[in-house]
Amino acid sequence: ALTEDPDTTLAVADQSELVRNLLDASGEASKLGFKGSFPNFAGGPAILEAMRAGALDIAYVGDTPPIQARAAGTLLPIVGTFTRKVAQYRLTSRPGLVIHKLAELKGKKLSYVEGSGRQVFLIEALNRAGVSLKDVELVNLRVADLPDAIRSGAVDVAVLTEPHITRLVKQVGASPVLDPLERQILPSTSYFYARPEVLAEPGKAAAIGSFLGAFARAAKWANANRQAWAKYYYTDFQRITPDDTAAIIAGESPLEMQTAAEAIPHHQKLIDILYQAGSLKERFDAQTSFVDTYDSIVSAER
Amino acid sequence: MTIHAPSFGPVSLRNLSRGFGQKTILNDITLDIPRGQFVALLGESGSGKTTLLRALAGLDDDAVTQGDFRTPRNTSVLFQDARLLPWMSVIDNLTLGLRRSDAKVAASAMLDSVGLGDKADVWPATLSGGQKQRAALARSLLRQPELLLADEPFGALDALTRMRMHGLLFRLVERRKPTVVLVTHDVDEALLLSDRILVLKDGRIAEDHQVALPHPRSTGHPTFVELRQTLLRSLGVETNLV
Amino acid sequence: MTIHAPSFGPVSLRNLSRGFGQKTILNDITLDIPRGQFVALLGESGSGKTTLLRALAGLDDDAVTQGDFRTPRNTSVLFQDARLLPWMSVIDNLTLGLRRSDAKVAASAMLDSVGLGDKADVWPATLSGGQKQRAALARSLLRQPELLLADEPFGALDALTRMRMHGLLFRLVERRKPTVVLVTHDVDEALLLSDRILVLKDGRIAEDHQVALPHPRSTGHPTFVELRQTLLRSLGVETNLV
Amino acid sequence: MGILSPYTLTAPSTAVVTGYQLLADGTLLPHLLASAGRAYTGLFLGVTVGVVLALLSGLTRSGEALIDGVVQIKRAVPTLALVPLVIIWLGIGEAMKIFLIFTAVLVPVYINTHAALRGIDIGHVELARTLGLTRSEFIRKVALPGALPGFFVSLRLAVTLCWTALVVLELINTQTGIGYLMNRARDWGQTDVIVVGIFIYAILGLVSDALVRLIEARMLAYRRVLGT
Amino acid sequence: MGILSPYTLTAPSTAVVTGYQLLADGTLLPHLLASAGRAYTGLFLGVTVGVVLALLSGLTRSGEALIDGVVQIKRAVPTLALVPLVIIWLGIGEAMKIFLIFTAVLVPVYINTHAALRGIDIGHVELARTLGLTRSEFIRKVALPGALPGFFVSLRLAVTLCWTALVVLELINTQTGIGYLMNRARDWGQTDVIVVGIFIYAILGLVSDALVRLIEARMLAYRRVLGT
Ligand SMILES: Nc1ncnc2c1ncn2[C@@H]1O[C@H](COP(=O)(O)OP(=O)(O)OP(=O)(O)O)[C@@H](O)[C@H]1O
Ligand SMILES: Nc1ncnc2c1ncn2[C@@H]1O[C@H](COP(=O)(O)OP(=O)(O)OP(=O)(O)O)[C@@H](O)[C@H]1O
Ligand SMILES: [Mg+2]
Ligand SMILES: [Mg+2]
Repeated sequence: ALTEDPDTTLAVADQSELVRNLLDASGEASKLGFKGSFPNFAGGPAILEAMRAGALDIAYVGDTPPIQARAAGTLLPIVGTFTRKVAQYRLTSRPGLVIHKLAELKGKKLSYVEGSGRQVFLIEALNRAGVSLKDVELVNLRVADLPDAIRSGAVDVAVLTEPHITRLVKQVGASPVLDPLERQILPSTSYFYARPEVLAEPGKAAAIGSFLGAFARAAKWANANRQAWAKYYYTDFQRITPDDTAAIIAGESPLEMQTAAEAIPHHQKLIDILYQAGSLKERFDAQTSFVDTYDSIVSAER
Repeated sequence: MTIHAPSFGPVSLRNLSRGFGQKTILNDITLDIPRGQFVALLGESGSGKTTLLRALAGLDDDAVTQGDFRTPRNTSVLFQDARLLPWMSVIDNLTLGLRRSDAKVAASAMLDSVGLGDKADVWPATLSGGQKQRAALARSLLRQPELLLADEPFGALDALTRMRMHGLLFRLVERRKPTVVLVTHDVDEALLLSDRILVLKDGRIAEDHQVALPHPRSTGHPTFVELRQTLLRSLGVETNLV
Repeated sequence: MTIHAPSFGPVSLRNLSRGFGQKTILNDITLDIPRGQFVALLGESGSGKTTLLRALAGLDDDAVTQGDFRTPRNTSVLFQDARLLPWMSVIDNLTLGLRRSDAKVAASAMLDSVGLGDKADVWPATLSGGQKQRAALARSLLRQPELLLADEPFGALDALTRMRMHGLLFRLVERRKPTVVLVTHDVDEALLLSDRILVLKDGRIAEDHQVALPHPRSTGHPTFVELRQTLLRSLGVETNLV
Repeated sequence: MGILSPYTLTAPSTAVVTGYQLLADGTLLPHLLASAGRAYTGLFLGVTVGVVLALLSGLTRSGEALIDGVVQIKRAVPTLALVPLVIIWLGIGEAMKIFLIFTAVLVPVYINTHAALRGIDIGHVELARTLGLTRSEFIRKVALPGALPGFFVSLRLAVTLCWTALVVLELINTQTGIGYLMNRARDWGQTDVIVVGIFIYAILGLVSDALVRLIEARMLAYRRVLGT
Repeated sequence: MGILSPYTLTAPSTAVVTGYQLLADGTLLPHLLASAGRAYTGLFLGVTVGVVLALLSGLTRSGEALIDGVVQIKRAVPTLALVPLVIIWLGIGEAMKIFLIFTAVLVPVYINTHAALRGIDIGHVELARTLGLTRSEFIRKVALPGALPGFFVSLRLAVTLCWTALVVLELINTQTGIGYLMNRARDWGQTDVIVVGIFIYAILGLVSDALVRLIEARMLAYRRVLGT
């Protein structure tokens, strides 16, 4: 139904240049039926600002930015969802502190990155442990400062990602939380959301479909060629040592594309967690955050 | 205060008063200086000579001023301090704002005349006190003004250099006939150069003498000696001591 | 160059040469000034009077200098420009660095002596040219120095004020007997005040006259008139004209 | 700001309402006070140490050799790159924030005051020498007053710098401060709060600058310059 | 840096090796050039416009009324709060980054040059008036040379500011630049690259500052001040 125009431009906000590299590495980049650009950003807020300014068409974001945008009165419909079953986040404790049970988080100093996926992850961990937010000490920090906060013992537990976890474990004797439950707290979900005006433009709407298809194929390729992808992106592009790359790959579960229907329950859960934590003033219906226009493409290509 | 539009012609002051804060320095001065007259202004240190000169130059807008005055358009001011711009060579200081096609050549010649021919390209900060004063004199004379307001332009010069500068100024005055108001603390200098001598005292023109002597003048001339005595006495100096 | 440690006692220069860049200003000067002598230094504008004085004051370290000299420890310098610090009231300028318990009182009295009793608390920028010079004179005299180096301290003063300042300086000299080196461009001033007159020319002490006249001096005294003629001639002035 | 859609930046009128609400319900003041405490402690330290370093470096050769290069490097390296270091040294508490504001403020104070000291008229220095001033008298009576105009310029830069530097730092371990408020508003796209923040900064900036210029005008009353 | 564990910040020796590798394999230079392009375009614009605004505001009453308040507000508001606005106006491309550097540089240039113009000796202004200088002659021959010492101080602040301001901006839509490199290194904990970045900033800072001071020393050779 949607017709592609090779002159259509599509600006896709990227983070850590993941999208661009994935398309390049899988060979999908050269086959795109439109003129794509992949401006790179650090974090959701700047992307939202650029979205509102009309400088972007769609954006690759983490799990909370679509909710934050909606809370700010800007509904940016989610056009694509991809997820990893096992979270990339890990609760990691400072040197000299080992946590065996999630319940031991009670009374500890926990890093808290407000408005980020790490916040949601932490709240859900406390929920699972039956510990109230009031029973812990929350320390607001920037993502970039988390490893140093653990290293210097400024906080007891932080929500970290690889390669920092492995590195801190090796270097200073930090430790991931050992409770097996910790690996089941939440999956890692990311979204593509779009400016509503873009969805109303036939050319761009078609380009988005084409892009999501390409991305699904690229994800499939990466899942099937984990070593090649790891070398391409982590080792060669991000210049991470082979050891660290191995650590990242080891804890990573495959990338799965989801249709709107599949993604809505988890999204609702995220909304509920944020609402429970007091970060949201009203409890949204996740359903209305999604469009299912591209579900057929996702189903076909994944 | 009203400043009439600058005009070609004479200098005239009508009931000019000027003071700083509460203190009155110039008190209701009325004065006419015909075109081409060479006036010397004498007075004790702090009597207001510079204040009067600066008023005529249109400076010190912030001072409390009453009355009005009229001066020719093309006026040149020689400040009591030499006031050379430190970031320009001496010759560039001379040609600054000079609207003549031969500015550079004329400035060079003028520097030679004041004995600074070899100082054209140095910074003003390296000049001696008297050299700075001569550079400022050269700058003023170069302008060929209709009215020259000069505030103690020879104060830092030795006798010989001062005589040379007198001569230079005098030749230019002869040639171009500008109106000149020369502030000086030297009675002899006033007598040697001027057509008329004013003494400023208590904010007023206390004395006003015509100097009807031919040039070149000799300090020995009886009129000279007599006027000198009168002036020194009116300036408070016991003449038999000096 | 060697500067001997400052000493109590006379001023002595041994083969002192000084120049800026390539140009020599002082050329191999050897000179002794006994303690308590009042020396006047004459010379054409740009002849190096200030340069010599500043050398004795230990200034201009960057100048090319040879030879050595010795000056008393407690030296006071009166610069050719008044050099008052603009951010201090006149009286604070006077007491700056003054190590006397009665600094403020003494400064007030000295200000009265130079006729600036009413200017103690004003900013230096509001003083007239002559008033600035007197404030600087007051500052120097307050120090009661062993050696007073004064660079044309009366250049901006009218005859009356100048006479008063001469009197003030002279009284202090009588009382405390400091060594004085006074740069001046006024031959009469030199003759009225000094024990000895030096003429600087071409970088050397060209003339050295003792002035053996009793005080107070009269300009009419034959020795005065004669020495005046000699000095003016050696300074290049045709004496019959002045 | 008329050309902006309300999504991007709230209209000033809306912001005034939001600002009033924040004030009325007692939300704003504690944040403002928390920031002010940090900003002005850092300002005070930065100005004091900046002047002392400028004196050491401007008036002594060994001081210049020791200090100047370090300050040049400090100011060339972005704060972002310094944060991890300072976290290790001082932890993530108030000390770290105040330290970073202090070093940020120090830079213009040092540079301007140092340049002003270096630019003191040699005539005044000669005078001080011939008057036999002690080192301390020279500093108090000649060097500092002479450098005051340059110092005041840096103070004008510093009084706003201490606030703007705070924004980034109030991301770290704090739930108070205008910077925290602004950052959270940014996360949640609350443009009205952002505009309130901009207003606060603007008012603070204008008031502090006016205040410094007032003091400056009094202390430099002796000057006969174009601006008087 | 001895007291730091090598994990927080790599030892300088390791960083030198990393730096050499980055240079040798051609990674570093394009980033450096990209940043330099942005930094120096912004610097150029900021210095030019800053001086022009300082002239307008310092020498005319209406200029002061129009310009001064705006600059005071601009500098009081943190860049963070300006970014969304500027994105609306200029998009997320190079123009936005250069614009923000330009405005960052403008602040010290304006403040210092304006203060220097205001501090010009009234005696020189009187001279200009009595010599009948035109407005343009006055600016070129009196005002600008008189304000030059103050301008050079601001230039010293500006030459490093244009680089440090870039770090934050190279977070937005860029795949080139030292700031981008530093930020990416932080994300992935590559402390050696961070130290290389710090080295680069430090060297750039020292070299630019030395360069400005060299030019300053030449252009202000006429001055007889303490620092000569
Ligand atoms: N800006 C000012 N503010 C206050 N008082 C001032 C100002 N300028 C000058 N005066 C005062 O006005 C009086 C007259 O000063 P003026 O400079 O006219 O004297 P003068 O006759 O030129 O003296 P001199 O021969 O010493 O140069 C002095 O008492 C001086 O202190
Ligand atoms: N810093 C300097 N650099 C270069 N030349 C200088 C410097 N200072 C003085 N001179 C030159 O040295 C010569 C002597 O200067 P000095 O000031 O000693 O003269 P002076 O005898 O005091 O003259 P005046 O009576 O005019 O004050 C002059 O030609 C002057 O230009
Ligand atoms: Mg005067
Ligand atoms: Mg001299």
